[in-house]
Amino acid sequence: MSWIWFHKLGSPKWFYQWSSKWATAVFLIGLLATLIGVGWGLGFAPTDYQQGETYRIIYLHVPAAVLAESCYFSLGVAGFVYLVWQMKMAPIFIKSMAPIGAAMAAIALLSGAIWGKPTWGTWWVWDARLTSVLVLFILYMGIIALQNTLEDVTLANQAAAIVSVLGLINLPIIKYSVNWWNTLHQPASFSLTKKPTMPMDMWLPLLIAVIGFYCLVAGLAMWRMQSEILLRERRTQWVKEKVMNDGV
Amino acid sequence: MTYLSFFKAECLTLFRSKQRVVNALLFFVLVVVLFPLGIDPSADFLAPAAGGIIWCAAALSVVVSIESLYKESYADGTLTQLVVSGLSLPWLILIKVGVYWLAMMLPLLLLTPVFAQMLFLPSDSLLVLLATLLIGTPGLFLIGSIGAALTVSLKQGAMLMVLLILPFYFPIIIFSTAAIKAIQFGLPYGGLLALLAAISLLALVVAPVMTSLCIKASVR
Amino acid sequence: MHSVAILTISDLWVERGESDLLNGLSFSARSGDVVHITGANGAGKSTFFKALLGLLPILSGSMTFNGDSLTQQRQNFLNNTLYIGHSAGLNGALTVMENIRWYLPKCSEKIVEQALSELSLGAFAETQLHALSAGQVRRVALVRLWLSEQQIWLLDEPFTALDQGLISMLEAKMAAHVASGGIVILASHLPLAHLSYLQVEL
Amino acid sequence: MMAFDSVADFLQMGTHGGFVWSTYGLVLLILTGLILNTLQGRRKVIRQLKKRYLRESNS
Repeated sequence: MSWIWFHKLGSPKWFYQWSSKWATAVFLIGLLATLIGVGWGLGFAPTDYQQGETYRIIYLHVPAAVLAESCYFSLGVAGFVYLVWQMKMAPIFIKSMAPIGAAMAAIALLSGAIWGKPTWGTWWVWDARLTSVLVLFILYMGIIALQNTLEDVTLANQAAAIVSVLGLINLPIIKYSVNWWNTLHQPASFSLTKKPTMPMDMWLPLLIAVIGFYCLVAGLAMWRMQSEILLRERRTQWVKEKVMNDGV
Repeated sequence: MTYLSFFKAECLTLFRSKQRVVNALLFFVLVVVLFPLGIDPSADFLAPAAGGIIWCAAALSVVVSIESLYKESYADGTLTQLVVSGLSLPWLILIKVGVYWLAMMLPLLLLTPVFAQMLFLPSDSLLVLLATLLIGTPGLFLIGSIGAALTVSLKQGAMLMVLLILPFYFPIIIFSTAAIKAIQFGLPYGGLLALLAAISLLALVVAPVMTSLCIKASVR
Repeated sequence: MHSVAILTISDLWVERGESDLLNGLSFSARSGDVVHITGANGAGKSTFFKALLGLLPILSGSMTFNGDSLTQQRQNFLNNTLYIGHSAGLNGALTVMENIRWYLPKCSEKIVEQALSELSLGAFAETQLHALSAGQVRRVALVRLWLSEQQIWLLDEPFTALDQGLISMLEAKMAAHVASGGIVILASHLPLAHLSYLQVEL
Repeated sequence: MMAFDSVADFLQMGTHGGFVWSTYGLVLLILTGLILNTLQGRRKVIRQLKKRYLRESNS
């Protein structure tokens, strides 16, 4: 197996050039897919026989929740890569991804709360899913705060990588413990998974929306990483030429 | 420098600055007192909540006091000397955290029965509470040590450190209070203690290494 | 017999914040050498020590210890090295004696007391360090240096807060150390008066 | 083939239109904020670097 891609990925210059070709396209595809998925879900998917129209919040809630967790997983992997191989791109990735993940967690929390009011009669329940997304949101905010506070770049890299890896180790423990705690306190009456399986024309738009969110996030992440690369590699000739000549 | 001489020096240093430990214990006492004052002093509320109250107070006093674990050694340059001593940094960290754990947990374990009484904790739960403290708090200290190292170079790092570290305490607090609840309902709690032990063991393996990485990046 | 280079630095560059430092620093030190690193403020004197100790990653260049790569020999190198930086590296809560005995548990109290009185610190053996003045703390660090068994001394601005008499004393100790096969690498903006040394300009 | 009979029905979303639409509004707000923040961050970095390079070449 060839490891060239791995080394290439570690080079900020290569990544910049590669992502320049793809970022906009990926973002636009994401935007399109999100609009299709969400629009379909909002206007064309059938009414849920239990929750009526309110369930249509799912087309935002689920993609955001999925992305909030995927982003955190990717942060953990990047942290590990940095600690083991000191790859330059890893902290750039972490720094760019953390705010996106935080936004996704925030969307999941807010949409969950608004969904909760008409269906459960309350804005918030200490449901296992909600609680673990809340913890996730706090973890994201911690990483962002750490990056903003530590002024030494190398130290900030190291610290963010360590917290990401710890989070990766800890996330399953947190999820498990919260699940466990939740079943002790109250029966899980509001579980999404207990609902009868969704009909095809309900979950297909959901699938498209999830894919759309993934692409949207990927595009945004590439743009943010590009800015971070320019900033960090400002002393190299290629960045100087890029900035001065084509204004990027 | 040898591991033994470092251990001795750590014990001496902590003994000289015992006020730090006393402050942390007073903080623990105050947080415990807040609950009857702020919520409800009746036994109906306190008895089932006692385990949780004591655990929250313990976790808070650990996270707040461990923040300064490396601050002084960072300021006076001894932390750098530890890094360049040629001894294994993770082991030195383990010694440091271990000494601090002993110094703080021994009095805390002695205080706990008193507070358990004041919070009307049933006496059969007390032993489980003590067991969870004994098994679970090493995890708190070890994870806290990582946070302390992350923010060692910051003057105003306390809040950041609490924000970073407290979420990692959630599982420990959940399993501990669950074990205390379990005995109150007459359910088996051995599995929960095992889970706590597993978390502490995991922290024992991971935390010294992570802490040493942070310290090495901080002392440059 | 002193011909084998113990520590070799060649073409060393280290990145520190906004600038690349050390300008491809190169030298080699054999046992019996005093290497005196000079340079303006911010030229990277402290940075060099930190790179040598493995606290900073190097950008390019190589460092060897006893013929092997220093990065692979790090533990071995650190065991043979004593580093005294800008801060004395002493614990304020401990007494002078406890501080020395922490670093040098094998040293008997008698020898420590002798060294202390040599630096007119004899009366302070049982005083906690935070009660001493900056100059006195500096002298305690010197006591540690003199009693140590490490072959390589790395001294970052060792003359700070020392008076003329102590400076000559320190120079004499360095001379004695290299005469018995040691190596001293020091960074200072002061010239050395009583020693022959290898000067490296940053 | 829309799931609603009229635009009014669509806006009403059964009985809880306010909840559904406020969610969509909030999410739109957050996502737009994120996108704007990303693009603005990029412009800021480029402006900052340009200034810096110009200063360097002048001195």
